Amino acid sequence: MGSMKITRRGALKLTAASVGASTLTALGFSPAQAQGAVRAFKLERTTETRNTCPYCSVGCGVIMYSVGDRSKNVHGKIIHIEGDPDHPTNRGTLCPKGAGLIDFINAKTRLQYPEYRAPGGKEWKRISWDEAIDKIARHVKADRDKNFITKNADGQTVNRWLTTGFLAASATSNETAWITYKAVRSMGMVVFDNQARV
Amino acid sequence: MTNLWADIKNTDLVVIMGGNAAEAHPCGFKWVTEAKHHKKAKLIVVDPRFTRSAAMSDLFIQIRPGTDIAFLGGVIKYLLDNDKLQKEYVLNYTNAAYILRADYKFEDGLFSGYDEAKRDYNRASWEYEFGDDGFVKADTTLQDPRCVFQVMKAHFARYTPEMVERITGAAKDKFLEACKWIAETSAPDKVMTSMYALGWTQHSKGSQNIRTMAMIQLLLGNIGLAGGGMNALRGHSNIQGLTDIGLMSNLIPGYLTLPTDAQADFAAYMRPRGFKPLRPGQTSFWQNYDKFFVSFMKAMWGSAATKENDWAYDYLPKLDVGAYDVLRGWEMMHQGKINGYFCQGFNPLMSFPNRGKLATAMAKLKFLVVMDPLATETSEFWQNHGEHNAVDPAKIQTEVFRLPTTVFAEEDGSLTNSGRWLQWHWKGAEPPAEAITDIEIMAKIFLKVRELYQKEGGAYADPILKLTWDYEKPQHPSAEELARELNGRALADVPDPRDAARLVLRRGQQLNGFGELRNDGTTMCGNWIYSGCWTEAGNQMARRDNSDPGGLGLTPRWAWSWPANRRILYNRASADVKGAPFNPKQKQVWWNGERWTGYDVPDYGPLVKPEASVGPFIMNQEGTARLFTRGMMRDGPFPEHYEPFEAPVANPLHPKVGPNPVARVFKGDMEVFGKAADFPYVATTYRLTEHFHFWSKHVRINAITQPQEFIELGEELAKEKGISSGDLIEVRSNRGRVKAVAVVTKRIKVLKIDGKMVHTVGIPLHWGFTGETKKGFGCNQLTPYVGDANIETPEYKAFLVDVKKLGTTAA
Amino acid sequence: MADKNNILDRYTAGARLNHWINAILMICLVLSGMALFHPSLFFLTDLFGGGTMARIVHPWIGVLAMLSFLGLFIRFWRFNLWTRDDSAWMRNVKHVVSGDEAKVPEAGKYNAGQKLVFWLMSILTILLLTSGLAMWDSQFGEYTTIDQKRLAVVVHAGAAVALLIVVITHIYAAIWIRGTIRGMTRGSVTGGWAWRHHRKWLREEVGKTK
Amino acid sequence: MSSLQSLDIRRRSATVTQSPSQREATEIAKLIDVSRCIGCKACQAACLEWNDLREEVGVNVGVYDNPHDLTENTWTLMRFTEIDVDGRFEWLIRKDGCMHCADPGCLKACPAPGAIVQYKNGIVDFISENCIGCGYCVKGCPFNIPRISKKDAKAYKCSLCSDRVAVGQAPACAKVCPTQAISFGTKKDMAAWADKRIADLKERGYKSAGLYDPPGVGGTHVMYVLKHADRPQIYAGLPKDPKISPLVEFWKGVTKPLALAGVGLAALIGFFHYVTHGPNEVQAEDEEAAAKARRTPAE
Repeated sequence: MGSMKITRRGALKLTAASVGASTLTALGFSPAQAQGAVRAFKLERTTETRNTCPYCSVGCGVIMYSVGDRSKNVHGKIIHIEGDPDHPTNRGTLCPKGAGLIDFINAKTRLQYPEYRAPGGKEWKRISWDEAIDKIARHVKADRDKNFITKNADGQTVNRWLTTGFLAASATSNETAWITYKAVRSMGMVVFDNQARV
Repeated sequence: MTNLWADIKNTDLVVIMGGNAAEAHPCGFKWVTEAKHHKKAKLIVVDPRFTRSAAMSDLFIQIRPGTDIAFLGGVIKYLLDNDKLQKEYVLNYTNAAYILRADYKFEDGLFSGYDEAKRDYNRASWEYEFGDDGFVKADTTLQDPRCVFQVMKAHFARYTPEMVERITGAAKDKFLEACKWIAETSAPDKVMTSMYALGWTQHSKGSQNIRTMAMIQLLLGNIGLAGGGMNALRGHSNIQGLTDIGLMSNLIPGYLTLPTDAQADFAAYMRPRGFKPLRPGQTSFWQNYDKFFVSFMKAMWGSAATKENDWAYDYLPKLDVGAYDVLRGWEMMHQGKINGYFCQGFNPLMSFPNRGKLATAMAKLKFLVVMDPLATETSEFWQNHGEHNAVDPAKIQTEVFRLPTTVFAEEDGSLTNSGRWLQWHWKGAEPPAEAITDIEIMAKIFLKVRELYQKEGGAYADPILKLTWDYEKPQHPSAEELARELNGRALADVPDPRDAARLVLRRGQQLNGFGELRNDGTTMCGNWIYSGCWTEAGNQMARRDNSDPGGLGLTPRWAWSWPANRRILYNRASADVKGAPFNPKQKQVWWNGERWTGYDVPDYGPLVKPEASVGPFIMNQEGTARLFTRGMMRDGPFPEHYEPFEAPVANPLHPKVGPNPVARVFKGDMEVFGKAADFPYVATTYRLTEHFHFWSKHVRINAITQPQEFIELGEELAKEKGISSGDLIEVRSNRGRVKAVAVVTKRIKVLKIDGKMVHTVGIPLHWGFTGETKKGFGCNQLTPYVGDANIETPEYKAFLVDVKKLGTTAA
Repeated sequence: MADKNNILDRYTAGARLNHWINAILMICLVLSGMALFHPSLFFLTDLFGGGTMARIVHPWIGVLAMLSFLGLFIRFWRFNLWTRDDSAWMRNVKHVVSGDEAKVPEAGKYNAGQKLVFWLMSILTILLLTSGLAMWDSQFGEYTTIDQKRLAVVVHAGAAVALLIVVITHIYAAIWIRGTIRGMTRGSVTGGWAWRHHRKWLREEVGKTK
Repeated sequence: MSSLQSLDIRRRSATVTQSPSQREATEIAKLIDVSRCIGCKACQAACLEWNDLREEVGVNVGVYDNPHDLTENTWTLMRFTEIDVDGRFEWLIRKDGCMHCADPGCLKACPAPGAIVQYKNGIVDFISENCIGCGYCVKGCPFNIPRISKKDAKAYKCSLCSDRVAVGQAPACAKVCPTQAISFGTKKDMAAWADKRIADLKERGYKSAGLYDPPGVGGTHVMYVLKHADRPQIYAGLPKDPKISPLVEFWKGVTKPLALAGVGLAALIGFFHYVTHGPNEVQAEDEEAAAKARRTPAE
């Protein structure tokens, strides 16, 4: 109810202002009558890019519509996403998640910069990519050098690293998966998993 | 999925059990509605709740969470008792006729070979009997009491309709109605499809849930046929791909496995991987294992992998346990044995069971690296979010790095859908601010680590220093380059094995498929099952011809599917022994007198004559499908109903053996299992259609359509507790609690289980403490820390809780 | 012609001001109301700055008009109490219409026709007020159901039209009965006017001054 | 040239004369097959997305319907009903929104010329620029659809994506629907498709399956296939025989000419009275009588 009151007060204010304005408009400053017309089709002259919905495993085809034609001086921006009618599985349809993809791209909580949280810290601190990568690589090497197991108790060569783990995702591309696999396995990491189970 | 989404339209009967396709995969469920309309198909839904799928069903049966095997076991008994089998299929395409070892037994809930102390089986007796010729003995009359068919019949004799009702709560008449509908698809030209998801996997016997239905589908002759199959509806857009590429503790891409400690060299590694045919004349395609493996090692380490050094065999880590799966990994973290952890687009704090344990574990990390496009709970585990994350940051010493990544729209690449299609997508926009792709992040981290090893040396640096990294821009490998590596190419000229003068491939050429792989180091391939995705003809994953010869919806020129662009697996089994389609109206592949042909890529040697009696399941050593799995599963060669670890009743089949006797439970987790006396209600967790996991709560549109955490209660339980819709309630398990809004519904009924009235509580999973929705606790506050005995999928679908009313108004 | 001494005060300055404020507001209400009532008259909204402004100002004018009418009501209600003579007057109203007031009982400050106007205006104002509030969605939209609003719009329209007819009668009577308008402009009437139309009132006034 | 390049207008609100009516147009319709609707809310999401609308994130009040009602931002909404019908439990899910009546009550009630138009193809569209925010459309609608914005006091509702239809596309909700519970085409084709669906439902034992195209509002351009067409009310209060309220018909019907006639007549009577009787003037003898009376106290 609280919010409603505020709304009503706002409306009152608006009305009061309008009454004031009406004395002006009464002198003949009235807006011209607009004609009835449908809203302009917002996808005219947008650029289309084919993509795949990143959520579930149906793998629906989507078309992303962006303003700008990829010319040098224009910053493109996706303004709308809808189902790809040619796609044999979804045939242009989408589910509520797919239909809302534009808000995923534009989510308020999308991360913008590398951030760092110090031990015991209460806040994020923005850092540069170089600093982030340097620090992470230092941690990785220090832990690996300290805890890498070349031989087990029976003297068998095992070459594994158990003290750092890696969780791969579920929606990254196969190409990301492959480069991740290469990096993780080459370091001897075995506490390694993906999101197949949850 | 053995089949593909659009193929569901070809079915006569859809069984949705262990999943909720309408809710979680609406655009895939479309094909159910198509089958219903165009093929007059029927839909059976079996679930603990009346779901959105159920709303579309012709028959809905409510069962108690965690009792699927009992239900399906009852179906098997019905089929066997009523002789509703696809006989030609069962006899020729399954191992029904094979004779089992005399010492294989099942008694009082346990299979032969149980070791109580180890909570494990010695599986030696779960085996066929071999003849003097080295091949498995068989009785094609299926009369031998030791043949798989007869042993199976005896095993499932206990699953009477009465027992099914006692365990599951499913009304007997409805159960029998379902059996009748299912049995009708034993006709060679009728098919049933099984659509399932985490409703089956997230149990301490998840793998066996699926196996039970697979057995039914084999008995009905529905595997390999259009409109049939076992269709796992994978949860995430590329979890199929990440599994295919082996991003798991024990895997190498293409479902090869890491060596164990005892396998000291390549020869020792290959010894158990010979895959000798068990029946005469079988293909046993895994006999090519060494080709896949060597080509993978060449992809990893290039010229550093030589025949002399066993293809750099030592560069691979060896395993001393089955796998360091997530449950084991987080148990180690909980014990303080893990120092560093990377989360790439994954939000484990909300995803794994027992959030309290997870939070404690994370606070013991030295460093945590989160790569994500969104501000996940995991990345903020150290931040105080009131009762939704009541921690003291000052006490958490973990250093956290949060790295912004791109989303789908801002990158190129391929995703593998549930139907095994690799589909290429294109970048359509620049990422925000400083976000970069995961590929670039991985490259940066790896190259920096490598640089440190180059400069400073360190523990076993060779695998890092010698990893192939021949990308044009090492800091920015392109998706195209990586995709081409996955496909593989010739490292030297590759001659035709039948005619050495003829070259199959020139050096540097992309492979056309895994048939061209070699075990001599002349080919490299990141993932053998993806070979063919990017050939000399270009990017096959980007193909966009949706023509559909045959009209089955196979669209073979749309994108590319593994293996070998085959759309329906085991499709040889869609034709009879002579090679003619079982269902002439839905022809897939057939023998034309000279070769196998059809609308799909035959899952068979193209020139192998039907009378050669090579089984259609060419990946199996038997050549046939396994009704009896030998020692391949830890918890039994046949499925058996075991109770969830938290169950409201003792196991009605064998009270002494309640839950899965070999499921792994860590110390400390066993102690916090709740008892029915304290936690009388069965809970299950699930997705809602409005949300996707923990992402879409960051998405305004989806937050609008489902804004706040809630819990569903049946009217009977709500009445007992004085709870009305909209009330604020608390649900507790022995591990934690969730405060949420009550949704009182007619869609969950109280069930009579073994004489006791049992209520079910439904807990959707999507809320957390970041994003656009109202803050929530997350269902993993409650869930038990135990996984499936074979693959350690946590038991999210059946546990015990108590319910309490907190107030009359929520929010 | 009229003797300067033969003048009677009929309305105080306050009453006149009140009346004319009310009259102006009523004109605004009629113009804006009719504009929204009949499509052919929608052009009248331009007088108020367009349709939206007309929609916004109409109810506010209505509130002001209601307040000003309340002022008039308080001033005049006791002069408009119905008497037996009024009923007789009404029975013989046809003589009044034909200009022959001699045949009806002498009128006090107000004749029965004026009293009728007064009471009709009062009743219709109340109807307009209540129905108007019920359909004033921007302020009170949530307090009424759609069905109540539907009734309200019909009542509002009907009452407005009725009021308009009453007002037309009122204005015409003022024009027709010469000497009336000065009562509401200058505040006074001639003795002859009073003698002719409100003889009883004249006598009362005379009685007071003596 | 018409301001409408693509859609001709059949009717405009508050306009007494006829719109250009020479050109023929094909009537379109959206068919909502409730028996195929899984209540996934894709239509709701697509509607928000296409029309650039965003609701505030609300709360759960114990039901699946979110938001809880149509609003100026939520032009379509899934309404969920749990009910036992003929001994069988059903979860009925109905997509609510503008029905695009052939005889639209909103248009009839609207006082602002051209604020509501009905295109030749049957779409009833709010031209917000012309809307004066009076809320009469709310009173005119028999389905309780239009909502008045708290931000700009204008009325909003589903436009059947007139902007998409104008360029040959289906409405966003119809295109997105994963199970073809919403389809879009000519009204004739939709009726034929509905017949097939009804036949299928009857085969599955839903004897009273049927099409909801209520004649009381001249038929609609959004139609439903219902499993229980004899009881539309069970679908979250879908009216059984919707009609424009008789009060609104009265108000927007005979009242208008009658009122103008009444007012005109009153003025005319006055005028004719004046013409026939002349002014009622004070006579000299009146003044004298008055003067005399004032000199002689009344007794």
